[in-house]
Amino acid sequence: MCSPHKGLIFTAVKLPNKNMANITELNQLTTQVRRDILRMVHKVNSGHPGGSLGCAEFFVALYNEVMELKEGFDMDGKEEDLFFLSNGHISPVFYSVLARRGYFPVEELNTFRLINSRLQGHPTTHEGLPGIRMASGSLGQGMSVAIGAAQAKKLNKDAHLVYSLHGDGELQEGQNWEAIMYASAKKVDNLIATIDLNGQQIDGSTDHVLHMGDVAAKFKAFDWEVLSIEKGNDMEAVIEGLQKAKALSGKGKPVCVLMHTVMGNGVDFMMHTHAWHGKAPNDEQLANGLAQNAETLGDY
Amino acid sequence: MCSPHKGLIFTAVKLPNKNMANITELNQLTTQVRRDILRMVHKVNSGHPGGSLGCAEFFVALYNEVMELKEGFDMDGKEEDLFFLSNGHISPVFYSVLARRGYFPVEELNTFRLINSRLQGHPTTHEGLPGIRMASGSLGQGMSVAIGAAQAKKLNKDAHLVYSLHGDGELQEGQNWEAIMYASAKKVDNLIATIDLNGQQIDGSTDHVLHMGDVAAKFKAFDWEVLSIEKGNDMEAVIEGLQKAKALSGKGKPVCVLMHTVMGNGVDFMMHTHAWHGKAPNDEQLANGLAQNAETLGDY
Amino acid sequence: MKKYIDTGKKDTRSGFGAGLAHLGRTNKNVVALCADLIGSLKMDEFIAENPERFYQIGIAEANMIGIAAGLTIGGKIPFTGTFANFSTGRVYDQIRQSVAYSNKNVKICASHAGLTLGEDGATHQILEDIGLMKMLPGMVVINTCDYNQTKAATIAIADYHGPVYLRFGRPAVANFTPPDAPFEIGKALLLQEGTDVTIVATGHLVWEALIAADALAEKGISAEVINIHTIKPLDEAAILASVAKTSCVVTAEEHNILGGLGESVARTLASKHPVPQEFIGTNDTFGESGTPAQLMEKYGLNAAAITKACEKVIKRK
Amino acid sequence: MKKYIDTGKKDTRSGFGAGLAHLGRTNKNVVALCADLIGSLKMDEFIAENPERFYQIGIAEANMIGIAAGLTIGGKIPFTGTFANFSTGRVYDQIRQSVAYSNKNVKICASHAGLTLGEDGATHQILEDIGLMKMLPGMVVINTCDYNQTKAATIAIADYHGPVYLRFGRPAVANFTPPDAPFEIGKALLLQEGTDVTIVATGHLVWEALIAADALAEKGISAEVINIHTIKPLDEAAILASVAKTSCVVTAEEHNILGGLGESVARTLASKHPVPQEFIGTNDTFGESGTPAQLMEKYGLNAAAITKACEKVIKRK
Ligand SMILES: Cc1ncc(C[n+]2csc(CCOP(=O)(O)OP(=O)(O)O)c2C)c(N)n1
Ligand SMILES: Cc1ncc(C[n+]2csc(CCOP(=O)(O)OP(=O)(O)O)c2C)c(N)n1
Ligand SMILES: [Mg+2]
Ligand SMILES: [Mg+2]
Repeated sequence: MCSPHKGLIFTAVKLPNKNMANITELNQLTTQVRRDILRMVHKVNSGHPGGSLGCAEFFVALYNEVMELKEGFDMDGKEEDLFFLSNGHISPVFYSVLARRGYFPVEELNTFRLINSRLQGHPTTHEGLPGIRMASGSLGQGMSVAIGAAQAKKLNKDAHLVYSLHGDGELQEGQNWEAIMYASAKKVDNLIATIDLNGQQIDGSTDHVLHMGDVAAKFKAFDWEVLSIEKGNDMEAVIEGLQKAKALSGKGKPVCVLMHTVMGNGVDFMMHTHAWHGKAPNDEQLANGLAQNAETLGDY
Repeated sequence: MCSPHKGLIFTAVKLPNKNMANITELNQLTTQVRRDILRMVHKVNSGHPGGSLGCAEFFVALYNEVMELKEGFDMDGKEEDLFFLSNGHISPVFYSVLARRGYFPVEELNTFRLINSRLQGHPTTHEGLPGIRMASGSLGQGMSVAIGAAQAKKLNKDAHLVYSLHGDGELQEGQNWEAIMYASAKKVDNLIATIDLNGQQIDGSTDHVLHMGDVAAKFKAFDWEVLSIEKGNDMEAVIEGLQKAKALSGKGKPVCVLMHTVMGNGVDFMMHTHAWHGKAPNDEQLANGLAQNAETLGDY
Repeated sequence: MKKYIDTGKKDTRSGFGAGLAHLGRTNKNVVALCADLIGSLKMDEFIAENPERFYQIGIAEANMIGIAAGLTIGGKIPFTGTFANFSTGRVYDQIRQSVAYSNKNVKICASHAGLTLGEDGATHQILEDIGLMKMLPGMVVINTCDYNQTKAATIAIADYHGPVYLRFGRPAVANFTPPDAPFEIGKALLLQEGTDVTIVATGHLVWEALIAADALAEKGISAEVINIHTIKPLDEAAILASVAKTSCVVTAEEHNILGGLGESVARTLASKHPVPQEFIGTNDTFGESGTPAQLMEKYGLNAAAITKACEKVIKRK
Repeated sequence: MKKYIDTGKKDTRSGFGAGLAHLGRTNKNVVALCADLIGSLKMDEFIAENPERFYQIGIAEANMIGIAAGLTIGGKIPFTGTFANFSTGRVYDQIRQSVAYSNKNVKICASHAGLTLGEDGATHQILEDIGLMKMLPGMVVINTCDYNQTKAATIAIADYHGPVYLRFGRPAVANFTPPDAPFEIGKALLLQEGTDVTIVATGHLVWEALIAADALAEKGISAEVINIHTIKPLDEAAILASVAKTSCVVTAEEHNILGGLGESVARTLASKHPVPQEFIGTNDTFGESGTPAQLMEKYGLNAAAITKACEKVIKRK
């Protein structure tokens, strides 16, 4: 499970020791990330805690266990794995994990959604935040981008992988299906696209808003390799699933990971409901949420 | 096979006698339609004969055997079946069949693609041509429109059906998949969407341009009722297939008809190739094509 | 000078919601569509009262526009609702072909337009939608200034047959137009008479223009203020009549100065009566996260900026 | 007056094809993408020579823009090719977020722009693409006038880092610019010096402007002709310098007069030096089927129309 880590990036920050990363440490980091998410959105009374909390294990695993990353950050990202966040509204979890992985100072999380910040409401390259290679926020565009980056890697004879994350509601956007059709037709097998199957979107459950039926069957009908992570909020399960996905890559098909998560995971009153998709906790709710996620690596 | 016909429209034109419509008469009409198509595109040295020729049986069957149509034409189309052509470039077959069904004078086919004509390169409501309820030409939009019209029928408690036609290459447009996902989720079961599976698009075969895999499996994974017409250029098979589709409608699912046709059908040198997707025959080729489709109901 | 009273801050999108609810009760042909943003668009009341006339499309704006166009066939009057960005740029070609060119009776209703969307940032802050929609032949383009006007416009466009783009916003702003004022498409409203400079403002900037006119009056400058709620068709006569008096103009919009109201006015004047003009709008830049007020200040879209522009343009006469 | 010689009619899109083929040989980072319109875009030569650097996307323009944006990550310089309508309106939000706002080095190359697309009709004849693209912060917008200039521009934009929209057309038109002229983004070309009126023309209308200038000269009117191949960034200095002499201007573009080059010029002049302006372009209407020449005649986009507009605007000084 312990893949070789290509070292820390930029600043010396409180990171689990990469050479002895273990599940406990990754879980501690995840708890800290949950605190960061809650504090970020609370401070500006805006942003998207629900999807962020549900994807905390995924981001922590990806950036601290799964991806091969170079030291430093450049836009081209040659000779390293790349990640694209298509459902840009869950920027809080992305920012927290990037910061705690060393891409930029953890203190900068304090500037989330404030004017003149590099931590825009939705991730952007426009303000030069290290770790971000593409703006997102308008849904449905990230898979195409990830495919392009994956095809550039092939052209560059760079054997690294491209990862992406997409919301389940986001899959209602047709551009995804253009990309899904293309990726298998053109054998983009260095792409691992994960779907955050939390069953929720803004106006309710996906079943209620626009029933999506069997998502696995859809990807299979579009000739993808499909695997599921049933416990998307269990660190071991997430890592195992992503490692399996890695093993399936390079065999002629793009790989889809259907990751079942709980929206709002880790904060009881936020769980299993769309209500916290894009709503910040008030002071009392914040205290409650933080109490459920005790400080591990130190608040920013 | 002989459905009741709701009468002729507008002008008295050479139509097969509706009360004794039989396959021979419909085939004669189809041959005449093929002549019309060739002569229309030849005259202006532009337009799309390939897909048009391949869909001649479908259009003739739809307008002369399958759809329930009112006398006259109004935009709302209440209490009659409706048809939407999404792949608007095959306007020649649409115009010919509409004219020969009586929607407008057959002589007007002479004005195809000329300036100040109602017969625009792609079908439009903008010039007031009877029979057209929506502009098309930019691909991928027609299924959404057909769904809207079908849902309006439900709201109006109008039990008639909505038909639509789409190219196979056209299915590469993501908007289709938004519509496909929506139609089953919302149980739009008064919609019969036919796909012209001719295996060709502009730059080559669909396999070559963007391999589409198993189209039936895709529609099924999106929870549609799917049926195939293996012989899309056989009048009996087309009628039978569309009647089957009718029988499947109203049962909670939208119905997809995968119609296997031959691009350029009926003109040997145009068949089985994308080369004639959007190219007009020269004088000699026209003569050759017309010789293969002897006049039946009289040229315009 | 006329005095305009803010009767209490309200968001324009709630005016849309109230207008739509009214239509739900009074016009059985009105149907509503939404792409997973019911709450943001304030459509709840219409939906609760007319569940059978509401279509939840999911996150698929292109499909929404097409379905709306299709619903008109059969006599429905569809009102689509999503953010301004996803109402226009996301679906431009769909609107172009299936609505504008096909002349379908679709009302495209767009919230969260412009910088005042706030914290979500640039991906959501469209500053080009007025330009996008005004270029479509036959499209009516409306940008209302407050709650009351948005409600009135929502009700009015149901009675107009043809494609309409109705733009409104997220934050609570001054509500100052009369609640009973009828909304006349294409008819500019002269809010303040003046002789030195004409301010042609739309949307959230109308209130700012009134504040600017007050500030200018204190400096002895007489500003005429026109509320140009309809950007297309543009009330050219009203603008020309005003400029005939004042000989200079400031346009103010929550939009890129490229392509928007300002350029429509510049074209009109260049064709008929060229005069100096200053452009209040974003200066060809993307927005960013921040509070609405911070952003309007940073990007120069408030009363202070309008006041300065008026002083500048008068000097240029 | 300078004499310009038509060295033989050629389509501008073939200039693009030739430029792209040249880049295929000289710049290993250039890749090309197409959405099922290889022949129309004249990409065959590039593809034949560099099959591994070509991406056939199929009929999925949104995906094409996203893939192009992704390809820049890793150092590629993607050139996307489809019709102008499907290059812009179809994918506006994708260009906005994944290309313009993300500042990706994508070249959006668009053929069959405007009325001269001809017989396919209005659904394909986009007359708003200049406006669409000019509103995007950071986007360079180019509309070339002939084969040689299109080829030169295609080659030049590969050396510029950032998003570019390159617009060209379908029909064979006069080829009159020097084959060896370097293409400088944003630098207007003074084709004809004059004192009575400035004609600012772009794309297919540059040649028409030159014919108009000849016709005007015969009537004793001295027209200055500017080839404004780059609409954004606009060479304001060149336009202002010319208008300082002539005090009036005619803009000419194969585009809606709403939102296009004409309005950019009107804004510039209203801000700096207001003068009478006449607008040659389509007058807020969709196109239709017909031959290019018939359409340009019917919609008033030719030398005769420019000549008339010049005479009119001079009277308005
Ligand atoms: C193109 C587009 N349409 C609409 C929105 C508004 N929006 C933001 S998030 C969201 C719901 C997304 O659902 P999902 O992908 O399941 O994310 P989750 O709520 O689970 O975090 C919507 C509709 C958007 N950002 N982009
Ligand atoms: C949105 C859009 N993109 C591209 C085109 C150009 N185009 C016209 S027809 C066509 C091919 C369509 O293929 P298919 O649907 O299989 O039709 P067929 O060639 O079989 O008639 C293309 C790419 C278009 N009309 N609309
Ligand atoms: Mg979700
Ligand atoms: Mg086909």
